[in-house]
Amino acid sequence: MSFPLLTATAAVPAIGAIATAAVPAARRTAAKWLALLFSLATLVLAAVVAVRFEAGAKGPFQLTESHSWIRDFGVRYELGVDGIAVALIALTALLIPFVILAGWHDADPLEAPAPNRRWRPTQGFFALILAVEAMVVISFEATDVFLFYLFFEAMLIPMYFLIGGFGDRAGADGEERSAKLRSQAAVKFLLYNLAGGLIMLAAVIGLYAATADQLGSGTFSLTEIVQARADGKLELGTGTERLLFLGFFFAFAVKAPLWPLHTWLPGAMGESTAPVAVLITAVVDKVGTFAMLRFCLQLFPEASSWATPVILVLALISILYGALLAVGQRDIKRLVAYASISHFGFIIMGIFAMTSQGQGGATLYMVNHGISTAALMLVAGFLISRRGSRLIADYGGVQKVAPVLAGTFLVGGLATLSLPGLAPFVSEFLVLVGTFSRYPAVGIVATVGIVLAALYVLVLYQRTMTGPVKAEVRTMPDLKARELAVVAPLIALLLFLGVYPKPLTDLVNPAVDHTLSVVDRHDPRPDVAVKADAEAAK
Amino acid sequence: MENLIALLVAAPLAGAALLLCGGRRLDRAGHWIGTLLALGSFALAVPLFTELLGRDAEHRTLHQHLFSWIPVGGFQADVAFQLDQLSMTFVLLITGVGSLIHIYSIGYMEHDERRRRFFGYLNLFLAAMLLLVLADNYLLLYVGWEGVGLASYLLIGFWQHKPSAATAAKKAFLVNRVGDVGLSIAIMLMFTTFGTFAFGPVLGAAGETSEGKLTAIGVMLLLAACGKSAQVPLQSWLGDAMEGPTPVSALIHAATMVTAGVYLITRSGAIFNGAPDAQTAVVVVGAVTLLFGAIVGCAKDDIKKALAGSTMSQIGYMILAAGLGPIGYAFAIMHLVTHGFFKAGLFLGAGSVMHGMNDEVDMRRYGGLRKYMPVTFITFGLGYLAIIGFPGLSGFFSKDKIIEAAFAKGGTEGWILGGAALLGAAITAFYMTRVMLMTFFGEERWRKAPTPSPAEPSVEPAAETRGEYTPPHPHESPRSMTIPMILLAVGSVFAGGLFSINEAFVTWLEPVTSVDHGHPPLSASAITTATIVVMVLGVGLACLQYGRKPVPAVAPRGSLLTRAARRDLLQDDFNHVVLVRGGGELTRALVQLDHSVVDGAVNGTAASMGGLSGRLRQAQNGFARSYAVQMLGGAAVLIAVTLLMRGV
Amino acid sequence: MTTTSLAAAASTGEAVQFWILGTVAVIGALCTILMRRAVHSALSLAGTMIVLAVFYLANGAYFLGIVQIVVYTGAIMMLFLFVVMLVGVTAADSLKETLKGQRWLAAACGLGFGILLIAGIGNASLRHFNGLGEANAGGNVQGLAALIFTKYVFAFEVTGALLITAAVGAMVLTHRERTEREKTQREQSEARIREGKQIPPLPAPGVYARHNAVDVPGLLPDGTPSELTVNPTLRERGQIRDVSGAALDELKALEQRSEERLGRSEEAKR
Amino acid sequence: MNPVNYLYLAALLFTIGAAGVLIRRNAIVVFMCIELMLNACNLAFVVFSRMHGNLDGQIIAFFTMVVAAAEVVVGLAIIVSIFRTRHTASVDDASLMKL
Repeated sequence: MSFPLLTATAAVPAIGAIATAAVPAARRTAAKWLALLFSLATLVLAAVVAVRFEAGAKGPFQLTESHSWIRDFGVRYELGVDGIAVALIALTALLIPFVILAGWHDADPLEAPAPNRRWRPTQGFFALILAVEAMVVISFEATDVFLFYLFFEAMLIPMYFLIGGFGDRAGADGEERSAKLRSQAAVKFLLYNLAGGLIMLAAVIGLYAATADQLGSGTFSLTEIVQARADGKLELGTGTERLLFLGFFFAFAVKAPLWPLHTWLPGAMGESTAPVAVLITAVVDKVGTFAMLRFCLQLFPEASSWATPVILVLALISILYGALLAVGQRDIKRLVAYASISHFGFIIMGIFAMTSQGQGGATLYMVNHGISTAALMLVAGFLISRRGSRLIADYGGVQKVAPVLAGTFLVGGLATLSLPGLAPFVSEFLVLVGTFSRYPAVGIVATVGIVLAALYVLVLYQRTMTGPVKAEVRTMPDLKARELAVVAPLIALLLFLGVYPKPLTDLVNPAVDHTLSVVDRHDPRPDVAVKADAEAAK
Repeated sequence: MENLIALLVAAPLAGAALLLCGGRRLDRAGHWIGTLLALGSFALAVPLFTELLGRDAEHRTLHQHLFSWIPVGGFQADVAFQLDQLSMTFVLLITGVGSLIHIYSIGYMEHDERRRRFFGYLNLFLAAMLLLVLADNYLLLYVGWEGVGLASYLLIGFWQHKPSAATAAKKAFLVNRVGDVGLSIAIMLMFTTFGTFAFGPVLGAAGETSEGKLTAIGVMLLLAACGKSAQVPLQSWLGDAMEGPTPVSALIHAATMVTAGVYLITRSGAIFNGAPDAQTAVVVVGAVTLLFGAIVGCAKDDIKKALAGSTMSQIGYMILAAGLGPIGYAFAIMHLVTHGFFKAGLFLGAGSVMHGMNDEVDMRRYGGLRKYMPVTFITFGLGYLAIIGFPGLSGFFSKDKIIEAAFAKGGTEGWILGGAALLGAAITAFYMTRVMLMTFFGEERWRKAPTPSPAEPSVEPAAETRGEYTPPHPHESPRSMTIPMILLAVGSVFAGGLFSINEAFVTWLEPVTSVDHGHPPLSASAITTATIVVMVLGVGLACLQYGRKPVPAVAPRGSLLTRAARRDLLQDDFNHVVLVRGGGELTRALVQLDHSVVDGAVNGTAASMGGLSGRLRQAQNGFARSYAVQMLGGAAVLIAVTLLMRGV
Repeated sequence: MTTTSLAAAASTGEAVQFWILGTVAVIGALCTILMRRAVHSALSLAGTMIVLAVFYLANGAYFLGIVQIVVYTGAIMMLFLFVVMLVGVTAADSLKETLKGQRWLAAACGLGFGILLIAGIGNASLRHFNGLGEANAGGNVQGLAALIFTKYVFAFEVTGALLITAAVGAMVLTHRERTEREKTQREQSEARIREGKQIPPLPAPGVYARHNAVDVPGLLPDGTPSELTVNPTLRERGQIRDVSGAALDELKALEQRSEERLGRSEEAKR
Repeated sequence: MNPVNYLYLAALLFTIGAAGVLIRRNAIVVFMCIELMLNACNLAFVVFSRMHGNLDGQIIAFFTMVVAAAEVVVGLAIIVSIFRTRHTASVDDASLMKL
């Protein structure tokens, strides 16, 4: 029994959460440093995982751990990672320190707390963030459906408190109103995801029943089920399989979020602080798309192929719809939220294009979108914290007074519109190519999203950063050292992954190929090659 | 030797990184660093050129493979460079003209506190443009393609405090993005058709696939070219792009970037050769644009906008030539190079004029400047002669060849295209003469206070008209600005001649762009004479209108066509009505929809649930006995169920 | 009765006994829920329980039968009666329903429930009875004991614990903790003086009447009853038996008679 | 006669008791009704034990009695304390379950 690396990766932030929460109220700074320390430790462990993982090795999962947990129901504590999981774990572990650093002062108790202002315990804020990290990591690792479901749902609790408990200082409207909106947003988030989760629970139980029925002893283990299906031991009827698939997919589509299940996201991201917004869209939502790849496709191959057309259309709608609404937003954060909806449309489209480019691209997209959104959103957060307003109209000419801030903001924006040379371009183009090679029409329509992305990003930049300097903005300070320390590495990463994504692709490709082989779909061959084959045949 | 290719790109890229991330401490040295790195890149290009010359024609292609960029399944994108005659030509043009304009900018941007950043952007542009022409596959080309778009966005909007500049920058990027979509779709098509998008395999295998596919790819490439090269219908951004500093207009929007479309089409010659329909589309676009641009150029009073129109029409010539296929490729590139010289020269001249006239751009506020800024006058004049195709100057050779090629297309098509080209030449002569006369000859209109004209909204009077008017003091520009102008003038005088000495240029390009000499229905000499004749006509007409009678300081209302031309032939108004306003309505409607319908449905469900629970909670009246009733009822139900289960 | 009499089919005697006592039991039960006064309910319930005890015996549960009589009818019902007394014997609560529709619901549920129950029993296959012959062979009590102290010993212990807990709980619930030290007689008298009203101890009830029941108020010299003399609890419940009227009449009669006698004596003097 | 009748009787008594619980407001009477229900159950147990010819049923009945005793003790104590504080023994007045 070797060292349980994966468990450790999930356990460290969990312990960190407890430790941070235990710090006495007076020692706020200590709590912050503690949280940062633990998040960095997690990052180190994640790096170790990435190193110990051999991309080329046989078998779908590596570094596996397996212990019996609830024997009567065949629930096992099974962990294992494939390339996709490793990439996403790395992303999570990488982003959290920046989130913590960016939110350094977000949870400070307001000086002279008036009665209508709630006391905001710093410890709680950082502890919750770490808790979310732990749960996300373990749901990336879980290869037991039940285990995954457990943490997939449990994630909602800390997220709920993060959204509902901590907002921007003194929004454009008074603290009272923003607090109300905040709690509404939090409740909406919770209800949406719970609804999805419950439907998924039904599907999980259904799956268990099926296995218990046909394999003799029921199991939740992904590998076992996939194996059994491959061997024909486990025969789900077409109808059953489709129902189960829909049950799973619904939950993931809510989390992802896919049109028309998206309306919780803008509220949640708009009302919560920028770091929490990043946590939502860059980390938590990724679990949804990741689970589509790992569970929907591998557990229900036929059903996935069956549902593909509808899902592609929905994804397409998400892309265009999200982009158009982003253009129409007056609130910076909501704009980013709608942009994210558009991007998630791309990810889902890539996943269900069922080509190695599409799925590989989608996986890269998850990582890159995480980084780019983090960069854009965090800078936006810094901007908002300076002016105390989320409305685009309240800004103008920032570029003149705070060039560095404007520059980083622009880079984040360019990443969001996936400019070549920055990471998101690679993934977006892969997704487009992958989709195009199987569904040309879909691919072409999706390219409209590229133009719209340029539109909303540039409009945002023009209205906030350029033009004559607004009076309220005139005294705005430029980025501080801490903020720069947050943004600079992210931008560097964006550049690096844009120029040299090979490490990531090498990591992801085998996993994608395995998924495709499970689904039993293969890339379409180029015409010329096909023609050549035909000639060879003659 | 191959390993130097990457350095070509790396040098300016490093400069950009250094200047943009360097911070204020580089403010003093910034422009020198930028210029040096540009020159360094040029210095690298020269030995490579000699190297190529040293080899024999077949082996004049260098490859450098840096690393595998995006390997996913069958999708293999590499970061690899290919330097052949075509790329080499561009590299020399870009680095050469680029370096000159760097030098020019040192003087021009002297008083701008953000000069360091300006040079950073310029270097960034150089890097991207070099990447564009050096890439050995379409995806890497795409990177450069969007890179130059970014650079031009940053440079057009360099004076961001001016809303007009910011808007123009945004517009440029967006219109380009539309073109880029074309390019990306073309790449996807290549991938699905050939399984790769590297130049070698794709162009090699072009023959093996259906004509339909090739046409599709070709049209998509054309769309991309239209976006980048400001061809109809995506030309609207170029006029506004003149908001940028004049060196930018000279480098990006005259000499290099806007010609990327020509490069793309020439580079993809093999594909177009296989798709005649696509070629037809190209020539049509080219012909239309060259007339469109010329007409617009006649109407503009803003000197830079007039030149922009001319750029548009000159690129129209190139596209036309490129669309003609092997007859025209070489001449397209040749005209591109010569145009690079003289148009850059003209822009720099215009810039120097504005520099001396404290940033006045309205030609109606110029006049008789020749004795105040002689060097500018001479260089500008040489550029002028070159562009109108004065015999012996470079413009003459390149344009004449294109017109010949157009006729050589043969059939009515040939006649139409040739006619259009000739007409274009005439108009070119007309509006360039107009510019020349209004700027350097005639009375000195700038002495009187301006009267802001309602007819011409695009002209904002310079030095505040409030209070008493202090006329500008026209003066010659500093050495750093005049020297590049002189060099460019030299280029625009002799380049064409040099290239045409026993067709050196054509033979040089032949291995890349298969050249064949069409047989025009008329003899070459006849066409040449025709060209000269129409040129003289145009000049004469302009002299009659602007030389004889004094130019009104306020633009007259003008004919319908003139007014349309001033408004870019209403193309912007069309965009505004259809795209901007329509799009605005659409988004507003969607925001409403999202709030009321999509979200509303959810909230509605929630509300109904609330109502239901409100009704249910009345059962919870707190009286133990009614709870007891419910319990008993429940028990009864349970018993009933069990009984039913056991089948009563 | 002997163990043999507990065969599957009950004897005729038992049948007669069942029908008679069963009716009694049902009537008792109905009275329990229909009587307006708690006391009557309690008594009729006791009746039902005794009948049940008899049935236990008839079913061979001799021990239970006795326990039923001793514990239930003897102890528990008495406990009930005590509480009833405490709360008020005469207080009769109205049977008028206050909750809307409660009665109908109750009727419906009860009826449905009963019907279902009986239906359930009805179609349960309970034809075959094997009596307690051998089970009670060694004596019923011995049999129970054997089971309780072997098979059910744990439950037994737990029940014991439960009983103790219940006892303690009852004490805790009913016991009132003193908040302050008990007042000495001196302090009480001082308090009385300080208040000023009713300095002497309260008058005993029924002093002037020929009564000495606590619920009869004493009469003031003019014959009117004095509330003070009655226990406040009774006063609250309005359970004061006012005898003042009768007492006054008696007084009048007494005076009359005495006058007569006195009058006669005066005549004798003259 | 078939001893099953005892069961019918038990059912009847139980139902009556339940109805009593539902319609009476006096807590004490309600308690009595509960006792009635318990007794009905006991009767059923006893009859069952006779039916199956073993004593377990009686044991259960016995335990039921003990538990009933405990319950009565506590319940009456509660009633008394409620009466002390609110001077009433009506269950409707104690509608504290509704917040």
